Amino acid sequence: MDWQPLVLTFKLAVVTTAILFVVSIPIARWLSSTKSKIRPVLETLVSMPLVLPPTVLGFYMLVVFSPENAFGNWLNEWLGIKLIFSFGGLVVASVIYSLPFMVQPIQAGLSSLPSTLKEASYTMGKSKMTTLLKVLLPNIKPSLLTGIVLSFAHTVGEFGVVLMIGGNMPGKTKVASIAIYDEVEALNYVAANSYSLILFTITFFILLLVYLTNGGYFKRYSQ
Amino acid sequence: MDWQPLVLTFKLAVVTTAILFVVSIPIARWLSSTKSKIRPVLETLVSMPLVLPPTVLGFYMLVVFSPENAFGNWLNEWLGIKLIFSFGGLVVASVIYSLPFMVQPIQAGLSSLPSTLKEASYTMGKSKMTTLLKVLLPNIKPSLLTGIVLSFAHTVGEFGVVLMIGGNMPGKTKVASIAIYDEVEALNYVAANSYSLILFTITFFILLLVYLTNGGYFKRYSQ
Amino acid sequence: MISLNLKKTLKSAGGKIDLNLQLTIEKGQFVTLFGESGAGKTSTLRMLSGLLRPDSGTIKVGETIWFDSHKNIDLKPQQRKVGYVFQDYALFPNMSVRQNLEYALQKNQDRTIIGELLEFAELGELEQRKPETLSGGQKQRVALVRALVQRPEILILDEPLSALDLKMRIKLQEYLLQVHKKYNLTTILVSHDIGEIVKLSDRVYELQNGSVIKKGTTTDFFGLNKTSAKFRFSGEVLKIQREDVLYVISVLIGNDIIKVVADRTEANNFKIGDQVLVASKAFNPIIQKI
Amino acid sequence: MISLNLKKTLKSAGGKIDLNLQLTIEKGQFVTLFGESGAGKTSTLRMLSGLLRPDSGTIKVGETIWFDSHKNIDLKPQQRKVGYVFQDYALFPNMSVRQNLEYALQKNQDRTIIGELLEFAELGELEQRKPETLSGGQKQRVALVRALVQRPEILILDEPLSALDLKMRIKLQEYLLQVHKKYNLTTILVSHDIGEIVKLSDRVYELQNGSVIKKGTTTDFFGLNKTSAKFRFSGEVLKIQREDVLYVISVLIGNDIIKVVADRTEANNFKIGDQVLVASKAFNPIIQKI
Amino acid sequence: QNNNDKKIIIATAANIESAMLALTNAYAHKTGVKFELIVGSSGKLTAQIMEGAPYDIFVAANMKYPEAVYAGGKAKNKPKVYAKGKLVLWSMIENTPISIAALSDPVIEHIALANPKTAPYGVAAQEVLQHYGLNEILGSKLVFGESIGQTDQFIISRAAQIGFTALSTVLSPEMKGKGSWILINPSLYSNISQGVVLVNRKEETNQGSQGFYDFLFSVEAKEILKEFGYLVDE
Ligand SMILES: Nc1ncnc2c1ncn2[C@@H]1O[C@H](COP(=O)(O)OP(=O)(O)OP(=O)(O)O)[C@@H](O)[C@H]1O
Ligand SMILES: Nc1ncnc2c1ncn2[C@@H]1O[C@H](COP(=O)(O)OP(=O)(O)OP(=O)(O)O)[C@@H](O)[C@H]1O
Ligand SMILES: [Mg+2]
Ligand SMILES: [Mg+2]
Repeated sequence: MDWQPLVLTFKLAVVTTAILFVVSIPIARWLSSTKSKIRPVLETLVSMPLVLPPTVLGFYMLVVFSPENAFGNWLNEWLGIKLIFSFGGLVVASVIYSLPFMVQPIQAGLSSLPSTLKEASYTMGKSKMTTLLKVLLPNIKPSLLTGIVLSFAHTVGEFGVVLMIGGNMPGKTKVASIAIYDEVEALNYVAANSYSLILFTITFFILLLVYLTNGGYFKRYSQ
Repeated sequence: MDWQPLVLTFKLAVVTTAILFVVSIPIARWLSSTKSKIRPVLETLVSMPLVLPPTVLGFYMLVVFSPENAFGNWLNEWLGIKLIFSFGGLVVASVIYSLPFMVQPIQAGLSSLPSTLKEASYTMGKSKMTTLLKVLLPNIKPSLLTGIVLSFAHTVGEFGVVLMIGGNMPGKTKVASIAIYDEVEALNYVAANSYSLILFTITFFILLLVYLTNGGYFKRYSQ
Repeated sequence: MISLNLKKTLKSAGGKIDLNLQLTIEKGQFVTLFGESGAGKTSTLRMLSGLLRPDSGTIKVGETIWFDSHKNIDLKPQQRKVGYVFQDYALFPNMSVRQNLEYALQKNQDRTIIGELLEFAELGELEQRKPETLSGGQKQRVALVRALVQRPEILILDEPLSALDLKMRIKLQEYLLQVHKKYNLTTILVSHDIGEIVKLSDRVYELQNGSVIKKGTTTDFFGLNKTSAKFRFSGEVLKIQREDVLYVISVLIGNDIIKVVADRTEANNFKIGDQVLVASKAFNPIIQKI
Repeated sequence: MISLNLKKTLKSAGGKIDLNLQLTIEKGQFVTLFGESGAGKTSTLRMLSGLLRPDSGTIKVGETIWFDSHKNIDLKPQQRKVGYVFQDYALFPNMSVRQNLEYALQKNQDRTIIGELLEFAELGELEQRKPETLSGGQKQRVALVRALVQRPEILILDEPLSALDLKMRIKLQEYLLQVHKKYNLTTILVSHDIGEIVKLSDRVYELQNGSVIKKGTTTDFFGLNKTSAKFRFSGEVLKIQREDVLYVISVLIGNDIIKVVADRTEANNFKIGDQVLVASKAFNPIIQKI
Repeated sequence: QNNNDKKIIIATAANIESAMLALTNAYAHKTGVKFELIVGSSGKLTAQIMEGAPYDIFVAANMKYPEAVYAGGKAKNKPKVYAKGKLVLWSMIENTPISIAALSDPVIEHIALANPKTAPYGVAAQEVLQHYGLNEILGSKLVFGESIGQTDQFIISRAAQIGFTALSTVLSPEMKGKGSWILINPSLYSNISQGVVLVNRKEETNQGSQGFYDFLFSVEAKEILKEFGYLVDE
């Protein structure tokens, strides 16, 4: 049993979820409060990465990010960022692909808060940022949790985009989902089963921990 | 250009989303209000279909639903249901796979409603069902929308599970995502691009319509 | 007749109150629960209406047992059919004012009551509005009449009038009395406003720390009978002013301020905010409409 | 000095109100906005505090322009630093009572005010509780003291005491007066309770349909000066009872009921619920503490 | 439904799809038999056949998969080789030196090949690298496609400057004349034998499938396969 793909998977899932969390909050905040007319268009665009088959999306990303093409070249030359066949690329691809899973629940959560909470904080001289961090977000915990769980689980299971842009390089971009897929393709069902079982079990306990923490399970018993 | 895969895709997405909507509401309702100790476990389980790579999940479903095995055989012999290589199978697989996208936002939405709404309805003699349909659900529209959009888009784009359990049969289980994948595999990039573009455009307008309706765009101008 | 015999530990992070309550309310009475904030008034109402499960005890309404911890009887809120006006209004945000009222209609119930209630509470113009666009007082009116739609046998009012202006308050008080009589309701009110209580209710129960500490008919409860013989008002000292050798004490009674002349030693007895009695032995009042 | 000159169309599905308001409030005053439900009181406060943008007009506080539609000046709510007590409390559900108060602290502000305020409002025992476990009145107390934490120059109170019981209400009224003076606050109150208004405020502005229809010092506004010469109470007819040839009319004044004797023709003039004046030419009251 | 039953359903590996289209068209022209192509990766198709997929013929991209089908009792006959693949080294980027030696050039950042675990062309490419002792040296440059199709995409998108793929790819109508390629000496790798089996379906097998199966080994079919870049036994 090769543990590297599993380690890589959880590294990817954690990094992706963390970045998504940070990126999605301002987007969701804006979408939930703007009265701009282009809001429905942007809301729709956020969901669009889901619509294409992952490998196809991956292929388009490959084309865009390839250093042989204008944008990829610019990234490479000017910023020294190489997004294809690298862990960084996996992260970027996963972030784009899972964006709707984080943005949408947070946006729905923020929309449902009474506006007086925000207003009360403003009249206390608190900035939008402080209000967001200390008042709004802590009161939409179920929605944040939904976003985190969906993004995390989706990143763990994704392999189409990741395979395409990562190139299945052992130790670098070969995550567990690809390893399992390989074994199934190679008809090594026993190996596939044990990978799946381990992936499943670890993720199950991570998510269970998240839910238990959220349900106040640990708090309740620590008092 | 073969339109059948596109027709099939939207048929699948609509049927799947509709079934998911109906199935997820009671689950979400239960999860949002129960004080049962196994709640975190069930919450976790709901997210688990995401964790396995789609083709692998599809593979397990294939094995379970196959008439060669006990459960599939029982379904086939006793209920006359054949879930592999059939449209019905695609629907079942998509429903299982997209379950978390529907359940989680609805659950988060229901958790955030003040409990007096429910209580007020009960004291008016209204059943739990009536209360759910007329009071609770209409007040979590952003969350329902999130669920619907994520499920719909995810079903449109999914191909791993669907390819495995459906077997890419033209007019029966060959949905657009598979057709695009095929074209890409066959190096017919022009065909793949036009499929993608059409899929993308149609889905974009469907989702935009959903968002505009939700934002009250049409109401505002009909008065 | 409603008999409550309730035990419930109200738990919370900061401490707990053992609610332990025996109450009997005659059918058709208008009673008030009175008492400090946090005394358990709302909790009692929630237990009566089936929204909060007592730890033990019984609730009997007429011949029907609504709750009995020993016999394992616990009617659902739906079966108890009480009209409940919540402290936070609990209006349905997705429905217009009219729809909120219509939702409360029972099967086959005559719809004319909706129009009647809308008109009475002067909500006619607002009937198409959504709750979020209403002012605080408007919301409270909607919540109140919504609870009346189903013509409940028991009407529960948790501070229903506190956010209303005087005019509307008086109007709704009158209406409450009217419907209370007309529909033969048993009405249970939570209120802090003594004027309101005196005007509306037959009996008062005072709660403290989850127990009834005082009860009686409204007049007895507030000692109002005594006022029949001679004139006596209770009020509050607003201002103590020196004028030459005398002092003028301004006392707020109801909405009016009266000035009482006092000498130095008397005046030293009082300070601003004191609750006082103002009485007069010779009092031949003239009454006049405004 | 606060000068408001505001125009705003309050839109809603059912109709619209054109709010058109000129108001001047002296620094250090305690003023009350009074008026019917839906008159625009809350909307005015929201515009002053920067939560609602007027369509046009100006807001000037001291020498600073807070809002001027022509000069395109519009200070953010954060820059206006008003203490605002919301009608729906707006307590932060994720924070305990103490944390709610602490959140309102300004940078480098002395923390001792928290303990002081908690103690004063008798919230000491509840300081670790989350808002959802508090009773209605407890919530309102927290909301009130939270607005005082930042020691604002302007304190805005949108029906802050309506859900409180009498004891707590009197206590907080006193405290409001104290802090108003101590911190040299300009306080703007919305209240329907005339006793409360008289006790607390210097000036009253009555709003109707978005305009000020009456204003004046509190005593002038309620015509209280007249009571200094002779005794006069306003009250409400509760009961008209026939006793032999005479009639006894029970009138509720404040929390007290007095009985007035009337003959038949007089009695026929009144019906239950009438607002009446009760006056006496000869009135030598005795005042006595309770 | 009825109409479908008359069709011969061929499960075919993705990389041989275009050749299969030509073959079925030729046969259909001759006999009037109708076909339906189910395209997928060999591994998936194998899994599906094992679970009773309604395919009549399985045309795989190697021998391993049809053998698995046979071993699982789902084939009517032993798998038979209908064609052999040829390996090429291909680049879409102008001025890229195309030779085994140039692979070590630092200009080349990524070399695409199919996953040896699942695709026979991957095994072949690895053998070639091994032969030149480059496997270790180039280790960090290698990117793996799940199939030969995906390997092609790495090359076509220019994400990988160069890569090993099938001759049939570079000769396909879509890619003919694009980029430049060299043929790899077939003696450097073991045969890329592609096998076919008649599937043993629960339901009655389509009568025409045996006919097409036989046709695959006819001279006419071999000509077509050759055209598409496959090696056939003459
Ligand atoms: N959901 C709850 N969980 C735990 N404790 C609660 C809950 N609701 C109320 N309490 C506590 O129960 C006690 C009684 O509350 P209750 O709401 O019945 O008071 P009340 O008499 O209605 O007060 P008020 O006049 O302020 O509304 C309070 O100490 C309160 O903190
Ligand atoms: N968000 C809003 N959108 C549209 N109209 C509103 C909104 N908020 C309030 N209104 C309307 O503006 C008018 C004034 O409301 P406002 O809340 O200022 O009244 P108020 O004087 O505070 O009444 P109350 O004493 O009942 O609280 C009302 O007719 C109300 O329906
Ligand atoms: Mg209460
Ligand atoms: Mg208001």
